[in-house]
Amino acid sequence: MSAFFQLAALFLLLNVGAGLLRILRGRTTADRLLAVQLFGTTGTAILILLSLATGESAYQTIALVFAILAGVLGIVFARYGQPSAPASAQSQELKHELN
Amino acid sequence: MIGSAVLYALGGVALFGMGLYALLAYPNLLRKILGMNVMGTGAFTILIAAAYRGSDAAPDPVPHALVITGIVVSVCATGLALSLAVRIQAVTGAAYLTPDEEDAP
Amino acid sequence: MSLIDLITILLIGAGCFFFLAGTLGLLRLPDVFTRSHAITKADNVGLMLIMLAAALQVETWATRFKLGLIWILTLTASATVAHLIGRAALNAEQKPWEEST
Amino acid sequence: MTLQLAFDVVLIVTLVTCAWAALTAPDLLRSVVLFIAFGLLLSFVWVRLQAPDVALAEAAVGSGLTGALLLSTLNVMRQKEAQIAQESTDAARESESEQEVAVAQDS
Repeated sequence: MSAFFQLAALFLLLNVGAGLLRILRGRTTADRLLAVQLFGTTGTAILILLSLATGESAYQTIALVFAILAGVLGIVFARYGQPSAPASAQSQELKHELN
Repeated sequence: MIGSAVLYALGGVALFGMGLYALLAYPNLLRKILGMNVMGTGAFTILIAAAYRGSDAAPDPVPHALVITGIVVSVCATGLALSLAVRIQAVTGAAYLTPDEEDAP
Repeated sequence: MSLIDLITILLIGAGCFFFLAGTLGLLRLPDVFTRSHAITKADNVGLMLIMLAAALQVETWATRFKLGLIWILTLTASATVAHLIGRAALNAEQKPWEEST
Repeated sequence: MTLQLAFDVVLIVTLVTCAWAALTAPDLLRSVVLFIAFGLLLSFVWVRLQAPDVALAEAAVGSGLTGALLLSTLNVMRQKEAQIAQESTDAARESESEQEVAVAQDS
Protein backbone atom coordinates (compact mmCIF):
# COMPACT_ATOMS: atom_id res chain seq x y z
CA MET A 1 0.00 0.00 0.00
CA SER A 2 2.83 2.39 0.92
CA ALA A 3 4.50 1.64 -2.42
CA PHE A 4 1.30 2.61 -4.25
CA PHE A 5 1.19 5.95 -2.42
CA GLN A 6 4.85 6.54 -3.35
CA LEU A 7 4.08 5.77 -7.00
CA ALA A 8 1.17 8.23 -7.05
CA ALA A 9 3.38 10.89 -5.45
CA LEU A 10 6.05 10.30 -8.10
CA PHE A 11 3.42 10.66 -10.83
CA LEU A 12 2.21 13.98 -9.38
CA LEU A 13 5.82 15.18 -9.11
CA LEU A 14 6.21 14.51 -12.85
CA ASN A 15 3.07 16.64 -13.35
CA VAL A 16 4.78 19.45 -11.43
CA GLY A 17 7.79 19.12 -13.74
CA ALA A 18 5.49 19.50 -16.75
CA GLY A 19 4.03 22.63 -15.16
CA LEU A 20 7.60 23.97 -14.87
CA LEU A 21 7.78 23.64 -18.64
CA ARG A 22 4.81 25.99 -18.92
CA ILE A 23 6.57 28.55 -16.67
CA LEU A 24 9.66 28.35 -18.88
CA ARG A 25 7.74 28.57 -22.15
CA GLY A 26 4.70 30.62 -21.09
CA ARG A 27 4.12 33.68 -23.19
CA THR A 28 2.54 36.01 -20.61
CA THR A 29 2.87 36.54 -16.87
CA ALA A 30 -0.66 35.25 -16.31
CA ASP A 31 0.37 31.85 -17.74
CA ARG A 32 3.21 31.63 -15.24
CA LEU A 33 0.87 32.55 -12.41
CA LEU A 34 -1.45 29.73 -13.40
CA ALA A 35 1.49 27.32 -13.34
CA VAL A 36 2.36 28.45 -9.79
CA GLN A 37 -1.27 27.81 -8.89
CA LEU A 38 -0.87 24.28 -10.26
CA PHE A 39 2.25 23.90 -8.07
CA GLY A 40 0.21 24.81 -4.99
CA THR A 41 -2.63 22.35 -5.66
CA THR A 42 -0.42 19.48 -6.81
CA GLY A 43 2.01 20.12 -3.95
CA THR A 44 -0.83 19.78 -1.45
CA ALA A 45 -1.81 16.45 -3.02
CA ILE A 46 1.82 15.20 -2.99
CA LEU A 47 2.19 16.06 0.69
CA ILE A 48 -1.06 14.25 1.58
CA LEU A 49 0.14 11.18 -0.32
CA LEU A 50 3.55 11.28 1.38
CA SER A 51 1.89 11.55 4.78
CA LEU A 52 -0.19 8.45 3.93
CA ALA A 53 2.94 6.60 2.74
CA THR A 54 5.04 7.31 5.83
CA GLY A 55 2.29 7.67 8.45
CA GLU A 56 3.71 11.03 9.50
CA SER A 57 0.83 13.40 10.33
CA ALA A 58 3.08 16.52 10.43
CA TYR A 59 3.11 16.57 6.64
CA GLN A 60 -0.61 17.42 6.62
CA THR A 61 0.22 20.66 8.44
CA ILE A 62 2.67 21.54 5.67
CA ALA A 63 -0.11 20.83 3.17
CA LEU A 64 -2.30 23.31 5.06
CA VAL A 65 0.45 25.95 4.83
CA PHE A 66 0.77 25.26 1.08
CA ALA A 67 -2.97 25.79 0.62
CA ILE A 68 -2.88 29.11 2.45
CA LEU A 69 0.29 30.20 0.65
CA ALA A 70 -1.14 29.51 -2.82
CA GLY A 71 -3.98 31.94 -2.19
CA VAL A 72 -1.79 34.67 -0.68
CA LEU A 73 0.81 34.42 -3.46
CA GLY A 74 -1.86 34.56 -6.16
CA ILE A 75 -3.35 37.73 -4.73
CA VAL A 76 0.10 39.37 -4.32
CA PHE A 77 0.90 38.43 -7.92
CA ALA A 78 -2.33 39.82 -9.30
CA ARG A 79 -1.64 43.06 -7.41
CA TYR A 80 2.07 43.51 -8.22
CA GLY A 81 2.95 41.08 -10.97
CA GLN A 82 1.53 42.89 -13.97
CA PRO A 83 3.75 45.28 -15.90
CA SER A 84 2.18 48.48 -14.56
CA ALA A 85 3.78 51.72 -15.73
CA PRO A 86 3.61 52.70 -19.42
CA ALA A 87 7.08 51.46 -20.21
CA SER A 88 8.26 52.98 -23.45
CA ALA A 89 10.08 50.99 -26.10
CA GLN A 90 13.30 52.71 -25.10
CA SER A 91 13.15 51.55 -21.47
CA GLN A 92 12.34 48.02 -22.68
CA GLU A 93 15.57 48.00 -24.69
CA LEU A 94 17.47 49.36 -21.71
CA LYS A 95 16.06 46.59 -19.52
CA HIS A 96 17.26 43.90 -21.87
CA GLU A 97 20.76 45.36 -21.88
CA LEU A 98 20.98 45.51 -18.11
CA ASN A 99 19.46 42.19 -17.09
CA MET B 1 24.83 2.16 -3.96
CA ILE B 2 24.58 5.88 -3.30
CA GLY B 3 22.14 6.79 -0.55
CA SER B 4 19.56 9.46 -1.26
CA ALA B 5 21.11 11.81 1.35
CA VAL B 6 24.35 11.85 -0.69
CA LEU B 7 22.33 12.70 -3.82
CA TYR B 8 20.68 15.62 -2.04
CA ALA B 9 24.05 16.83 -0.74
CA LEU B 10 25.43 16.77 -4.30
CA GLY B 11 22.37 18.75 -5.43
CA GLY B 12 23.14 21.26 -2.67
CA VAL B 13 26.71 21.63 -3.96
CA ALA B 14 25.34 22.27 -7.46
CA LEU B 15 22.93 24.90 -6.11
CA PHE B 16 25.77 26.63 -4.24
CA GLY B 17 27.91 26.76 -7.39
CA MET B 18 25.04 28.10 -9.52
CA GLY B 19 24.23 30.80 -6.97
CA LEU B 20 27.88 31.85 -6.82
CA TYR B 21 28.02 32.05 -10.62
CA ALA B 22 24.90 34.27 -10.74
CA LEU B 23 26.27 36.47 -7.95
CA LEU B 24 29.51 37.06 -9.87
CA ALA B 25 28.35 37.09 -13.49
CA TYR B 26 25.28 39.36 -13.61
CA PRO B 27 25.43 43.12 -13.04
CA ASN B 28 21.77 43.54 -12.00
CA LEU B 29 21.37 43.89 -8.22
CA LEU B 30 18.09 41.96 -7.92
CA ARG B 31 19.68 39.03 -9.73
CA LYS B 32 22.68 39.14 -7.40
CA ILE B 33 20.28 38.93 -4.44
CA LEU B 34 18.54 35.92 -6.00
CA GLY B 35 21.94 34.27 -6.50
CA MET B 36 22.85 34.90 -2.87
CA ASN B 37 19.58 33.26 -1.77
CA VAL B 38 20.20 30.19 -3.94
CA MET B 39 23.74 29.93 -2.49
CA GLY B 40 22.35 29.92 1.04
CA THR B 41 19.79 27.29 0.04
CA GLY B 42 22.57 25.03 -1.21
CA ALA B 43 24.33 25.30 2.14
CA PHE B 44 21.07 24.47 3.97
CA THR B 45 20.55 21.41 1.78
CA ILE B 46 24.04 20.11 2.60
CA LEU B 47 23.42 20.61 6.34
CA ILE B 48 20.04 18.82 6.32
CA ALA B 49 21.46 15.97 4.23
CA ALA B 50 24.23 15.61 6.81
CA ALA B 51 21.60 15.34 9.56
CA TYR B 52 19.70 12.53 7.78
CA ARG B 53 20.15 9.07 9.32
CA GLY B 54 17.99 6.78 7.25
CA SER B 55 14.24 6.62 6.76
CA ASP B 56 13.35 5.04 10.11
CA ALA B 57 15.78 6.73 12.52
CA ALA B 58 15.23 10.18 14.03
CA PRO B 59 17.47 12.79 12.36
CA ASP B 60 20.04 14.94 14.16
CA PRO B 61 18.17 17.93 15.65
CA VAL B 62 21.05 20.43 15.86
CA PRO B 63 21.47 21.08 12.08
CA HIS B 64 17.68 21.42 11.84
CA ALA B 65 17.72 24.20 14.43
CA LEU B 66 20.64 25.84 12.62
CA VAL B 67 18.82 25.73 9.30
CA ILE B 68 15.55 27.15 10.65
CA THR B 69 17.49 30.04 12.17
CA GLY B 70 19.37 30.40 8.89
CA ILE B 71 16.14 30.63 6.85
CA VAL B 72 14.79 33.42 9.03
CA VAL B 73 18.12 35.28 8.98
CA SER B 74 18.36 34.95 5.20
CA VAL B 75 14.89 36.48 4.80
CA CYS B 76 15.97 39.43 6.98
CA ALA B 77 19.19 39.82 4.98
CA THR B 78 17.22 39.69 1.74
CA GLY B 79 14.88 42.43 2.94
CA LEU B 80 17.84 44.64 3.89
CA ALA B 81 19.58 43.99 0.58
CA LEU B 82 16.41 44.78 -1.37
CA SER B 83 15.89 48.08 0.43
CA LEU B 84 19.56 48.96 -0.23
CA ALA B 85 19.05 48.12 -3.92
CA VAL B 86 16.00 50.42 -4.11
CA ARG B 87 18.04 53.18 -2.45
CA ILE B 88 20.96 52.67 -4.85
CA GLN B 89 18.57 52.96 -7.78
CA ALA B 90 17.02 56.12 -6.32
CA VAL B 91 20.45 57.77 -5.86
CA THR B 92 22.31 56.67 -9.00
CA GLY B 93 19.34 56.01 -11.29
CA ALA B 94 20.60 52.54 -12.18
CA ALA B 95 19.71 49.14 -10.70
CA TYR B 96 23.28 47.88 -11.01
CA LEU B 97 26.63 48.75 -9.48
CA THR B 98 28.45 51.65 -11.15
CA PRO B 99 32.18 52.29 -10.67
CA ASP B 100 33.25 55.13 -8.34
CA GLU B 101 34.23 58.46 -9.89
CA GLU B 102 37.93 58.12 -9.04
CA ASP B 103 38.02 54.49 -10.21
CA ALA B 104 36.65 55.38 -13.62
CA PRO B 105 39.33 55.52 -16.34
CA MET C 1 -6.57 -6.54 0.69
CA SER C 2 -9.67 -5.14 2.32
CA LEU C 3 -12.52 -3.33 0.58
CA ILE C 4 -11.41 0.03 1.98
CA ASP C 5 -7.94 -0.37 0.44
CA LEU C 6 -9.50 -1.19 -2.94
CA ILE C 7 -11.71 1.92 -2.81
CA THR C 8 -8.63 3.99 -1.82
CA ILE C 9 -6.68 2.74 -4.82
CA LEU C 10 -9.57 3.50 -7.16
CA LEU C 11 -10.02 7.02 -5.73
CA ILE C 12 -6.30 7.85 -5.95
CA GLY C 13 -6.13 6.51 -9.50
CA ALA C 14 -9.07 8.71 -10.52
CA GLY C 15 -7.48 11.70 -8.75
CA CYS C 16 -4.20 11.18 -10.62
CA PHE C 17 -6.17 11.04 -13.89
CA PHE C 18 -7.79 14.41 -13.15
CA PHE C 19 -4.39 15.92 -12.28
CA LEU C 20 -3.00 14.60 -15.56
CA ALA C 21 -5.93 16.19 -17.41
CA GLY C 22 -5.24 19.53 -15.71
CA THR C 23 -1.54 19.45 -16.59
CA LEU C 24 -2.27 18.51 -20.20
CA GLY C 25 -4.73 21.40 -20.35
CA LEU C 26 -2.10 23.77 -18.99
CA LEU C 27 0.38 22.64 -21.63
CA ARG C 28 -1.86 22.28 -24.68
CA LEU C 29 -4.71 24.82 -24.51
CA PRO C 30 -4.26 28.01 -26.54
CA ASP C 31 -4.69 30.99 -24.16
CA VAL C 32 -4.83 32.15 -20.53
CA PHE C 33 -8.58 31.87 -20.09
CA THR C 34 -8.89 28.28 -21.33
CA ARG C 35 -5.82 27.29 -19.31
CA SER C 36 -7.24 28.75 -16.10
CA HIS C 37 -10.42 26.78 -16.80
CA ALA C 38 -8.40 23.55 -16.97
CA ILE C 39 -6.36 24.29 -13.84
CA THR C 40 -9.09 25.41 -11.49
CA LYS C 41 -11.62 22.69 -12.27
CA ALA C 42 -9.66 19.53 -12.99
CA ASP C 43 -7.07 19.99 -10.24
CA ASN C 44 -9.61 20.71 -7.53
CA VAL C 45 -11.63 17.61 -8.39
CA GLY C 46 -8.39 15.57 -8.35
CA LEU C 47 -7.49 17.00 -4.97
CA MET C 48 -10.97 16.19 -3.67
CA LEU C 49 -10.67 12.54 -4.76
CA ILE C 50 -7.25 12.21 -3.10
CA MET C 51 -8.61 13.85 0.06
CA LEU C 52 -11.49 11.33 0.12
CA ALA C 53 -8.99 8.47 -0.19
CA ALA C 54 -6.90 9.94 2.64
CA ALA C 55 -10.00 10.36 4.80
CA LEU C 56 -10.69 6.64 4.38
CA GLN C 57 -7.15 5.77 5.50
CA VAL C 58 -6.62 8.00 8.56
CA GLU C 59 -7.85 7.05 12.02
CA THR C 60 -9.19 10.10 13.84
CA TRP C 61 -11.98 12.55 13.03
CA ALA C 62 -9.70 15.49 13.84
CA THR C 63 -7.46 14.56 10.92
CA ARG C 64 -10.46 14.24 8.60
CA PHE C 65 -11.58 17.70 9.67
CA LYS C 66 -8.10 19.03 8.86
CA LEU C 67 -8.21 17.44 5.41
CA GLY C 68 -11.61 19.02 4.72
CA LEU C 69 -10.25 22.39 5.84
CA ILE C 70 -7.32 22.07 3.41
CA TRP C 71 -9.68 21.27 0.55
CA ILE C 72 -12.03 24.19 1.28
CA LEU C 73 -9.05 26.58 1.52
CA THR C 74 -7.63 25.38 -1.80
CA LEU C 75 -11.05 25.72 -3.46
CA THR C 76 -11.55 29.29 -2.23
CA ALA C 77 -8.00 30.33 -3.10
CA SER C 78 -8.08 28.88 -6.60
CA ALA C 79 -11.46 30.45 -7.42
CA THR C 80 -10.26 33.86 -6.21
CA VAL C 81 -6.92 33.64 -7.98
CA ALA C 82 -8.45 32.48 -11.26
CA HIS C 83 -10.83 35.43 -11.17
CA LEU C 84 -8.00 37.90 -10.42
CA ILE C 85 -5.73 36.46 -13.11
CA GLY C 86 -8.50 36.52 -15.69
CA ARG C 87 -9.35 40.13 -14.90
CA ALA C 88 -5.67 41.17 -15.01
CA ALA C 89 -5.26 39.43 -18.38
CA LEU C 90 -8.34 41.23 -19.72
CA ASN C 91 -7.03 44.57 -18.42
CA ALA C 92 -3.74 43.88 -20.20
CA GLU C 93 -5.92 43.67 -23.35
CA GLN C 94 -5.33 40.06 -24.17
CA LYS C 95 -7.96 38.93 -26.64
CA PRO C 96 -9.67 35.62 -25.81
CA TRP C 97 -8.79 32.90 -28.27
CA GLU C 98 -11.24 32.25 -31.13
CA GLU C 99 -11.21 29.25 -33.38
CA SER C 100 -9.86 30.20 -36.78
CA THR C 101 -12.23 28.92 -39.46
CA MET D 1 13.27 1.52 -2.09
CA THR D 2 13.91 2.02 -5.80
CA LEU D 3 10.62 3.93 -5.98
CA GLN D 4 11.89 6.32 -3.33
CA LEU D 5 15.18 6.68 -5.17
CA ALA D 6 13.29 7.51 -8.38
CA PHE D 7 11.31 10.17 -6.47
CA ASP D 8 14.58 11.62 -5.15
CA VAL D 9 16.23 11.73 -8.56
CA VAL D 10 13.22 13.38 -10.24
CA LEU D 11 12.98 15.90 -7.41
CA ILE D 12 16.68 16.84 -7.57
CA VAL D 13 16.66 17.19 -11.36
CA THR D 14 13.53 19.38 -11.26
CA LEU D 15 14.99 21.48 -8.44
CA VAL D 16 18.32 22.14 -10.14
CA THR D 17 16.64 22.91 -13.48
CA CYS D 18 14.26 25.33 -11.76
CA ALA D 19 17.14 27.10 -9.96
CA TRP D 20 19.19 27.43 -13.15
CA ALA D 21 16.18 28.78 -15.06
CA ALA D 22 15.45 31.25 -12.23
CA LEU D 23 19.02 32.56 -12.24
CA THR D 24 19.40 32.89 -16.01
CA ALA D 25 15.89 33.91 -17.18
CA PRO D 26 16.00 36.94 -19.51
CA ASP D 27 13.16 38.75 -17.71
CA LEU D 28 13.35 39.61 -13.99
CA LEU D 29 9.64 38.97 -13.34
CA ARG D 30 10.04 35.45 -14.73
CA SER D 31 13.07 35.02 -12.46
CA VAL D 32 10.99 35.88 -9.40
CA VAL D 33 8.15 33.51 -10.39
CA LEU D 34 10.65 30.70 -10.91
CA PHE D 35 12.29 31.50 -7.57
CA ILE D 36 8.95 31.06 -5.77
CA ALA D 37 8.40 27.74 -7.57
CA PHE D 38 11.93 26.79 -6.47
CA GLY D 39 11.01 27.48 -2.84
CA LEU D 40 7.95 25.21 -3.10
CA LEU D 41 10.07 22.39 -4.59
CA LEU D 42 12.64 22.90 -1.84
CA SER D 43 10.10 22.17 0.86
CA PHE D 44 9.53 18.76 -0.81
CA VAL D 45 13.26 18.12 -0.44
CA TRP D 46 13.01 18.78 3.27
CA VAL D 47 9.96 16.59 3.66
CA ARG D 48 11.94 13.77 2.01
CA LEU D 49 14.92 14.33 4.33
CA GLN D 50 12.61 13.96 7.38
CA ALA D 51 12.69 17.62 8.35
CA PRO D 52 9.02 18.70 8.41
CA ASP D 53 9.82 21.60 10.75
CA VAL D 54 12.27 23.07 8.25
CA ALA D 55 9.81 22.46 5.41
CA LEU D 56 7.14 24.44 7.30
CA ALA D 57 9.52 27.38 7.85
CA GLU D 58 10.65 27.27 4.22
CA ALA D 59 7.13 27.19 2.75
CA ALA D 60 5.86 30.06 4.90
CA VAL D 61 8.92 32.29 5.24
CA GLY D 62 11.43 31.28 2.59
CA SER D 63 9.02 31.03 -0.32
CA GLY D 64 6.03 33.15 0.65
CA LEU D 65 7.54 36.12 2.44
CA THR D 66 10.65 36.34 0.24
CA GLY D 67 8.51 36.08 -2.89
CA ALA D 68 6.22 38.89 -1.76
CA LEU D 69 9.25 41.06 -0.86
CA LEU D 70 10.90 40.42 -4.22
CA LEU D 71 7.70 41.18 -6.14
CA SER D 72 6.98 44.46 -4.39
CA THR D 73 10.63 45.56 -4.79
CA LEU D 74 10.53 44.69 -8.48
CA ASN D 75 7.39 46.80 -8.83
CA VAL D 76 9.01 49.80 -7.11
CA MET D 77 12.17 49.50 -9.21
CA ARG D 78 10.23 49.25 -12.48
CA GLN D 79 8.17 52.33 -11.68
CA LYS D 80 11.35 54.24 -10.87
CA GLU D 81 12.93 53.02 -14.11
CA ALA D 82 9.91 54.11 -16.18
CA GLN D 83 9.96 57.50 -14.41
CA ILE D 84 13.65 58.01 -15.23
CA ALA D 85 13.07 57.02 -18.88
CA GLN D 86 10.08 59.42 -19.06
CA GLU D 87 12.17 62.28 -17.63
CA SER D 88 15.01 61.65 -20.08
CA THR D 89 12.64 61.66 -23.09
CA ASP D 90 10.99 64.84 -21.76
CA ALA D 91 14.40 66.50 -21.40
CA ALA D 92 15.37 65.44 -24.92
CA ARG D 93 12.09 66.83 -26.31
CA GLU D 94 12.60 70.13 -24.46
CA SER D 95 16.13 70.60 -25.79
CA GLU D 96 14.88 69.75 -29.29
CA SER D 97 12.14 72.37 -29.10
CA GLU D 98 14.66 74.92 -27.78
CA GLN D 99 16.89 74.19 -30.76
CA GLU D 100 13.93 74.63 -33.10
CA VAL D 101 13.17 78.01 -31.50
CA ALA D 102 16.82 79.00 -31.92
CA VAL D 103 16.79 77.93 -35.58
CA ALA D 104 13.57 79.88 -36.18
CA GLN D 105 15.08 82.98 -34.61
CA ASP D 106 18.23 82.65 -36.74
CA SER D 107 16.39 82.57 -40.02
